[in-house]
Amino acid sequence: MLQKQPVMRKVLYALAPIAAFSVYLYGPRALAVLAVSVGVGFLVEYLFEKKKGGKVSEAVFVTGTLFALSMPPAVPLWIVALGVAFAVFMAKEVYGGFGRNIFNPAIAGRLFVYISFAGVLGASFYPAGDFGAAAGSLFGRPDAVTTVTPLAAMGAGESVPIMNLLLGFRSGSLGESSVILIALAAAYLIWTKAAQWRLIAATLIGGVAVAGALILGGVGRALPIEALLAGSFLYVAVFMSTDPVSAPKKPQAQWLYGLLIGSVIVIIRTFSLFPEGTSFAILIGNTFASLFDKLVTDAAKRKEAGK
Amino acid sequence: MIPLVNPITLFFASIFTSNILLTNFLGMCSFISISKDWRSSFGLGMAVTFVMTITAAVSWVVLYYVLVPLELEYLSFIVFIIVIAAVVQVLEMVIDRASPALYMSLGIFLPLITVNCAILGAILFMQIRSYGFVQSVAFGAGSGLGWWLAILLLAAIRERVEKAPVPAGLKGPGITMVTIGFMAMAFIGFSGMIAVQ
Amino acid sequence: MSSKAMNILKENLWTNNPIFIQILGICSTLAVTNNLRNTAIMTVGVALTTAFSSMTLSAMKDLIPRKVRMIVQVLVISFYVIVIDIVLRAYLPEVSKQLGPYVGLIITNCIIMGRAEAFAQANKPGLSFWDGLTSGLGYMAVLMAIALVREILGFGSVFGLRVLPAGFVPWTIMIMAPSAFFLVAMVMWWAKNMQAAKAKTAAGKPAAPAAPTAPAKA
Amino acid sequence: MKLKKDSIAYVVIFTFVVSALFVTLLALANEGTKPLVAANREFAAQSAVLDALGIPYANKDEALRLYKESVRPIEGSSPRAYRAAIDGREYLAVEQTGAGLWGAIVIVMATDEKVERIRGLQIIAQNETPGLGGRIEERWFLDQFRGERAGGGVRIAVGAESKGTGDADPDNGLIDGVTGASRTSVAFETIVNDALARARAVAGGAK
Repeated sequence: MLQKQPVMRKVLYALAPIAAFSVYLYGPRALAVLAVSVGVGFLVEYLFEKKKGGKVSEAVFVTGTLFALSMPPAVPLWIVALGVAFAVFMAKEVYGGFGRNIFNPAIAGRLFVYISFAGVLGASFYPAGDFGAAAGSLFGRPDAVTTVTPLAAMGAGESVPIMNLLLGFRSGSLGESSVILIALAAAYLIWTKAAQWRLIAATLIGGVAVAGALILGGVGRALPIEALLAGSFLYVAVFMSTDPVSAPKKPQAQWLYGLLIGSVIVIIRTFSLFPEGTSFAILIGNTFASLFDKLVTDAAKRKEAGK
Repeated sequence: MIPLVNPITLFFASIFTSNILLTNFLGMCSFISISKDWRSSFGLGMAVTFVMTITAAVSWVVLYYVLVPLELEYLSFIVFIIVIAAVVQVLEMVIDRASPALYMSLGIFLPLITVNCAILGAILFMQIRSYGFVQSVAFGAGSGLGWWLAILLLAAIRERVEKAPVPAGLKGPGITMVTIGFMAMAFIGFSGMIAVQ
Repeated sequence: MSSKAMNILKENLWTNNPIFIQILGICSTLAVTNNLRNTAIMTVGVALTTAFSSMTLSAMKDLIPRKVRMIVQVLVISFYVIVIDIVLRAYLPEVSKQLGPYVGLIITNCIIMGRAEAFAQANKPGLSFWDGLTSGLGYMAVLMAIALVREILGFGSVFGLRVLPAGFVPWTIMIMAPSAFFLVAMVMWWAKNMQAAKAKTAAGKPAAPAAPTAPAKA
Repeated sequence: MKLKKDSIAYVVIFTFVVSALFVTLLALANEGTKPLVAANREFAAQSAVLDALGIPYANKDEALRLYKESVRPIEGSSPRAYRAAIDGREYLAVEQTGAGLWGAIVIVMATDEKVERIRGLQIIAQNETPGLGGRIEERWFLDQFRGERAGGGVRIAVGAESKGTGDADPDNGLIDGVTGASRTSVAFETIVNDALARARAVAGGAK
């Protein structure tokens, strides 16, 4: 009943160390979030596919894991279940299942809960380290310990030690923590051709270029360049922008897509009322993906005709 | 009293942060039936932008130089519809004379526009928010461009979705509504981006 | 009630409901569906306008020259909408203030012109009135259902009265635009499935008018 | 008799007659309701001032009477400002207009004589999105301003900070914003603070 998907398997391998590290940082709570997310996601897809007589795709495990790792550690489990159910149902199955979705399901689900429950999620961060002991609770939902995420701190003009960002000892969503682990995952995915290097590169270039331009332009609200190491910028660049289904297919379109995502992330972080813009940027990228493909194809055709 | 909204800000706000289609739901009918086809979407979007900018300007003049002095504001709905119809008609004639090529790509969509609620909507918003002339034109142009952008994006996506094995009950308009929903969700990200001064 | 009137009722409420079959006319009202009261007022306005303008146009149909038919239709529709606007401003100033430009947008509601073209053109005034009214009711039913879901989940209330316990966390997205699109899609899906199921059980009879996927008219 | 429906004369006459008929009817309806609409507008303006000052009234007539009795418009002030005595204490009320998300928002805000605390706040006009920004007119939102300390200005919480249910503490100068309508909330904050500045000026003798 399971559809074999080697590429998705590789993404899962790449995610495994990050998930394990999140358990080290936040304790059993991280495991619970992962379990609920993957379990509910699988169940929704199973019920839908059973009716249709189709098979459950391995991609649903990727969606579940990606969604779980993008949640803050103390997120109420019912929100996890709701978000992942929306993701698999509305963003994927309704479009005809794996390979047909226009929007990245994990991101669609995350935005659904992020927009709906901004207050609850914003109060669900707790300090990282020692299997959740830092929060004083190994099991159950720790009391809302107010911690400031590095991105919020930089927004308020404080500086954050870079070493903590690289190693991941900082509060934030479960999987976005360690820059080093994410970089290793990226290397593995590119090496095994499970991810398109162009997409990652373009996203990074877009982000760095716009962030640099804002700083050089003397924009008062511009965040320091280290801000790209904080929040979920890298996590999204490596795992979300590379989703082969929702990204464009043509190389030039992929460059445009990545650049758009990277720059929109920085622009939203800097100017909008939302502190983090990565999910919106991916969804905006998904919205433009088909148009980019279309424009590139048309341009190629016109060139052909011109010859 | 003219509100202190910067026309440039208004222009960008009406394209991105408060897209007339994605947040105000205006112009859905022609949007859904036309967006199936890429070329038509392009032409219709262009025509809408054109007509919206011009009617915003004309309606503003008619409203503040004719209706208000004569205390006939209660007739504004009818007058606006007539203005739209007249602008569309004149435009059709002008384009036909001036450029047959443009007429082929744009002219055929003009009659569709009279019944596009986005245009009347933009004018009614302009009236009720008491915009000045420059603000009205900026708002009209921005709303038109925003509509154009939305229909182009949707048309490109629909080419892909039409081939997908979507559940029978959702085929066509249903899945299109879901797609527009996600587009609206993405555009929420821009909110708060352009602080109206 | 004559069987013809009964048929029209059934058609407009279910088998040919303006929203889930033809997705007509959602523009003017969808924006206010995060609140039941505003939705109720808007949809009643649409139903009344459709009913009266269908009736008027049907009564006038032998007099209207072909060339200016569209213009006359728009004129009649605008007339009724302005009447509604004036009534709201005089007797329900609060509501009029809240709905703002959306009342005027009823004019461009495609259902009204659609019924005037498709039905009033060929039928007697009384029947046209009934057709317009029931079309409006079909429209109302769908939008009220959507507004109900949005208000309950978005605010925890129904018609402004709190119905969910204080511990309930409101779903902000339900107040915002995307949810309206998702819910319209879900309603259409449900309705089409129901109709398809019915068509299957009623096999043998000449097939019921299959749900046309192409929207009728811009 | 068979009319020639497509002759030009008929088309012109028909269109003219029909338009004239409908427009006349509308003009009649409009004229007939004009006094009522004007009365509504006046009542809306006066009741807003009463609401802001926290003077309760049971019906329209009582509102008009109370307004006459206790509110004294400051002569020559523009935008309008008022003084009022309630239970022997003096209060100020000022009107303030500012840019909202889409258009002008007009409020009337009442404070004590020294502008230390806000007495109340009411909205006269706004064009924000119904159900989103438009919710600034709702009771729970406006009631937060009642008695709020005004010394350091007020701040409206938006985004994750906002609970969307109202902030009960009158001493923190903090108001809970409308969920999903961050930009309207931000704009509203500016308008309220401008109104406070104006009230201070009025308290100092300005018009």
